[in-house]
Amino acid sequence: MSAPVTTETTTGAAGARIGIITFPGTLDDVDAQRAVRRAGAQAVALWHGDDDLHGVDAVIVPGGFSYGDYLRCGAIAKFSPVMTALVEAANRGLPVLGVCNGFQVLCESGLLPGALTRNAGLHYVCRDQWLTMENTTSLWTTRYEPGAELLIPVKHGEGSYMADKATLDELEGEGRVLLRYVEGNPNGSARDIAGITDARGRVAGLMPHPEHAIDPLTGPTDDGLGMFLSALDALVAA
Amino acid sequence: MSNNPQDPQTSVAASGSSVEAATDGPTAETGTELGTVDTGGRGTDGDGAPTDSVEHARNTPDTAQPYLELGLKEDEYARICEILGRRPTEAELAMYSVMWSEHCSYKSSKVHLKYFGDTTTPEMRQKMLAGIGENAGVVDIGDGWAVTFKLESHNHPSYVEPHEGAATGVGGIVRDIMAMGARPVAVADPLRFGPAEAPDTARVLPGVVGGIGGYGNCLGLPNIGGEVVFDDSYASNPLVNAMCIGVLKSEDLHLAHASGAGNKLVLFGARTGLDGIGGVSVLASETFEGDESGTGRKKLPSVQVGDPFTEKVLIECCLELYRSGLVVGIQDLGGAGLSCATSELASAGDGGMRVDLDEVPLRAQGMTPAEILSSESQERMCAVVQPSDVDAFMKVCAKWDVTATVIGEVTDGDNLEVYAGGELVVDVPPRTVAHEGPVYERPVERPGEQDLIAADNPNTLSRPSTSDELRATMLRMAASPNLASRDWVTSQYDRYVRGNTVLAQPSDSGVLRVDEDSGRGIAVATDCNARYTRLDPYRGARLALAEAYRNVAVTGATPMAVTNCLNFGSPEDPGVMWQFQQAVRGLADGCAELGIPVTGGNVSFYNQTGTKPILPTPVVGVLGTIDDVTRRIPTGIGEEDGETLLLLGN
Amino acid sequence: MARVVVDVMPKQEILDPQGQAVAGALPRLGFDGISEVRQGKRFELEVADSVDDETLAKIAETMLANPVIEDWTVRRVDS
Amino acid sequence: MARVVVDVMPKQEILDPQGQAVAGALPRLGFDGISEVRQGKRFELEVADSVDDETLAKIAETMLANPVIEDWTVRRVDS
Ligand SMILES: Nc1ncnc2c1ncn2[C@@H]1O[C@H](COP(=O)(O)OP(=O)(O)O)[C@@H](O)[C@H]1O
Repeated sequence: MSAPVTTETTTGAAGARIGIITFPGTLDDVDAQRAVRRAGAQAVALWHGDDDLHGVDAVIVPGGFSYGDYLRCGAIAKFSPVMTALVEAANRGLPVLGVCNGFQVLCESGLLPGALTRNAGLHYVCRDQWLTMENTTSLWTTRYEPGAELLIPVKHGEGSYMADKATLDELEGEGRVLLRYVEGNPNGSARDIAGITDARGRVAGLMPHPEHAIDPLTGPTDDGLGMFLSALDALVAA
Repeated sequence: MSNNPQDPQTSVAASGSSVEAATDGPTAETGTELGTVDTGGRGTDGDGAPTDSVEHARNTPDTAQPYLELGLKEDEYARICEILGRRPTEAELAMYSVMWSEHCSYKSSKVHLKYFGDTTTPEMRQKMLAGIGENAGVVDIGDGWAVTFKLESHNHPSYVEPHEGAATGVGGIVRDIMAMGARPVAVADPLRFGPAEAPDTARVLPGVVGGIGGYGNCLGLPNIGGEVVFDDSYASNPLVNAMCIGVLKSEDLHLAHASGAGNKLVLFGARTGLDGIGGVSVLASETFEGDESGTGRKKLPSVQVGDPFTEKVLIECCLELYRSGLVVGIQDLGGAGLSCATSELASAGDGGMRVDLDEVPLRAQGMTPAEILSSESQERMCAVVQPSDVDAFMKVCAKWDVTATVIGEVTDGDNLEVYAGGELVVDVPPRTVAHEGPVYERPVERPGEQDLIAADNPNTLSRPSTSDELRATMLRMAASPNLASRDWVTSQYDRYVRGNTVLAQPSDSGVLRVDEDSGRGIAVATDCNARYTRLDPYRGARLALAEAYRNVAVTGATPMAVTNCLNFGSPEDPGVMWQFQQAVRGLADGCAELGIPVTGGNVSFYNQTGTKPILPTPVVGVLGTIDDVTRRIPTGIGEEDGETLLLLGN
Repeated sequence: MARVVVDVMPKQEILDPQGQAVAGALPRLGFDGISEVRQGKRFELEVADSVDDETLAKIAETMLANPVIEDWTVRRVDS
Repeated sequence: MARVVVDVMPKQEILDPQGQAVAGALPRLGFDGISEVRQGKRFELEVADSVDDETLAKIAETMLANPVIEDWTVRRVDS
């Protein structure tokens, strides 16, 4: 069962340059780069010590354990030079996608509200997870049908999304919940939230890993490819 | 100061006293007082106690040494004195005692393991780039790619402290693979525990699984296979075996050696602390008997704590060093720490080596030379670097925030010389430490009870015959922990990271893509049925091989090489030695029949509780290659209507 | 040199699955009478005398704790 | 009802990667003068008055701390 998403590559995407940040301890940067190339764009490696973004058109903050994540996921990464540059650029409208540890980093740095806390089951969970697509207007999700069901891996120990009630209500009210867990919430997230976006729909954070679902050979599906294609559509149109 | 308006701690903070002062409210009880453990040892008391230098050893031939406490036998100690022509110094004694331990020297197994070499034909060797004796075996898989893989045990540490024991087990095997010049690409973990319902299993199993997951996940290595087996015999002796697989371009193979006088020895990675010093702490406390500064040391737990983040950074740092051609030789620091790394590097080279312990970055104060040499602090590597490359080497380490220090150099002498505080504390022929340890021909005797065991066979044992009996058997099997879903374990492991995992659980073997362009890949499986091996160790080992071989074959891959982890009881028990000998023969003969070589492995003895050994457990790992991973065959039937089911074999 | 202790606890209204797991396990192990458990973190810092309270508060607030979900307390203790 | 605090810290001689990570990051963030950081756990328990000190010590030793690698302290505090 594959999601209703077109996987045709974006025409004219080849010129698009998407930056992928590597912190010490980042793991899924190679996967994110592969996904970007698969979607037809150019992947540009960004190092945590860089203090500029090398003119990229969008940035992915990938998964992993930045600086070991011993203190709190994303807590140390938010202070790196590249993040200072990223926060500035995101505030000016640069598209940003944070996946897993990247989502945690975006919350820690204040680009997205809330926090990701220890899984309710107290264990790291790696599994293929069903999700529903709640918002198809954000820059990262236009390729999907509203309500589409996706099967994408989750793998994390601290993915339980938490925010105070006012923030959660605001997210819901403004349609900023991107994805929700269905058929079982793997981590105890408030309101089954698996991903959110900022008010402009340009900065997105998710716990599931779309970059691990770009090819049924190495992932459960190719349901994740649409996120990268959606962003390219927007970049090419701009 | 606080951000909490209700600040529940103000009452405590107001008293302003520390926890250890224990004055803020009645203290119930303290485990060990926080922050007051004495890490200082002899170096810090400044009483000028003489370093046990080579010269001092020469002048004090009659000084009694605690060699028995360090696990050396009378005759082994005598041999050390004979090699050196004097009594060993404290530091030398520490080195010999760890390096001549069963774990490092293979003293009981060597004579049997030789059989693997004897039975490996030149034909079987064709694809083998490195074999037994190297850190890990390496095979050529075609298109210029090579794969290195190895199994290692971390059984005893994982019983003492399951989480850290298992974690550092993964860390150790990963460094073995790195030392071959390869990028580690996957791990697998064959595990054995006591009965699933035993209270102690509830302590050990989650700790082990959490440790393997915590470390492997943080390194970004997909976990692509393993086993979980429960049996009474593992009740106080779980088996935690870990496999790592690495990939490299065949021309990048790095073998551990230290050639070229003048080349520098660089220690890099974590600082050296008092971790895992274990038996060697008797040296400090012996000498300082009655001296209160010595007492802190005795209580040291020989536990190592893993730091996967440091190891992840170390991996990336090593790979960049290899790519930049800055490494002449490299060795990981595992069991026996610097003792092992320096003596092995030096004996594999063409000269001697000089090391200055004062240069070693330490984490604890006042460590003695013996302690520095024996420390098993994790996440460290030792490289041999040309003097002209040292600056470039340091630059790469700085980029990755990895501490790196030149601690010595290759000399044109013969000996390994170690200095501390300006004095020569070790002066030994390195081969006598690393390779010329004692070799035992332990007594081997088939236990009489094997006949009793063999008397029970399918013809004499009752089998279910009525439908009720069959039903009962079926239900018993369905309820058996040994046949239950492994999902609780495998869902704690990242199997997706790096994006090359083609098959992992619940498949019969893990399959990884190695080359994205050509689709070339590899498959690995580990197996062992220890109950079969108990019944007949020769056949049991062959069966373990056959099972792993089949598991690789059914994914569409062609099996090509074998590694193993031979877990047995005490080698001093002739019955256990017989099991061991039989298992080695069975595995070697099986490999010869199938035409694939054993490229490496590991022996773990003394797996027993009291005098009761574990079931003999020769875990076998098989590696295969597959030309095109898109043609892999997943496990499972019933995807489509009308599929035909065939039974092959008889 | 001073020793500084920073305590970081989950905010009262935030779910604390670790504390709950401990609280749930205690009666099973025969320990009764513990009605609530919360689990947080404790940091011990060795701090030069030149580091003032304001800096310590900043370290706690921006790094050691995430004020969205955690409360923190800083205390200097004698060492 | 009493409030009890149990502090659990890594033993001094045991590697503390968590504390090290924090200590390593501080200078990069412009915070100098912190020479050592150790990270442990803090538990806050609500305890019935019937629970005695011995029981609390047992809880700390068997459940809250791992005595192989951690030291612990129990304190009753006023609430
Ligand atoms: N400790 C483990 N780590 C990783 N994978 C495991 C572990 N134990 C079992 N597995 C995987 O789970 C699946 C089922 O295991 P098992 O029930 O032992 O299968 P089989 O009996 O077919 O060998 C296999 O893919 C195996 O590799």
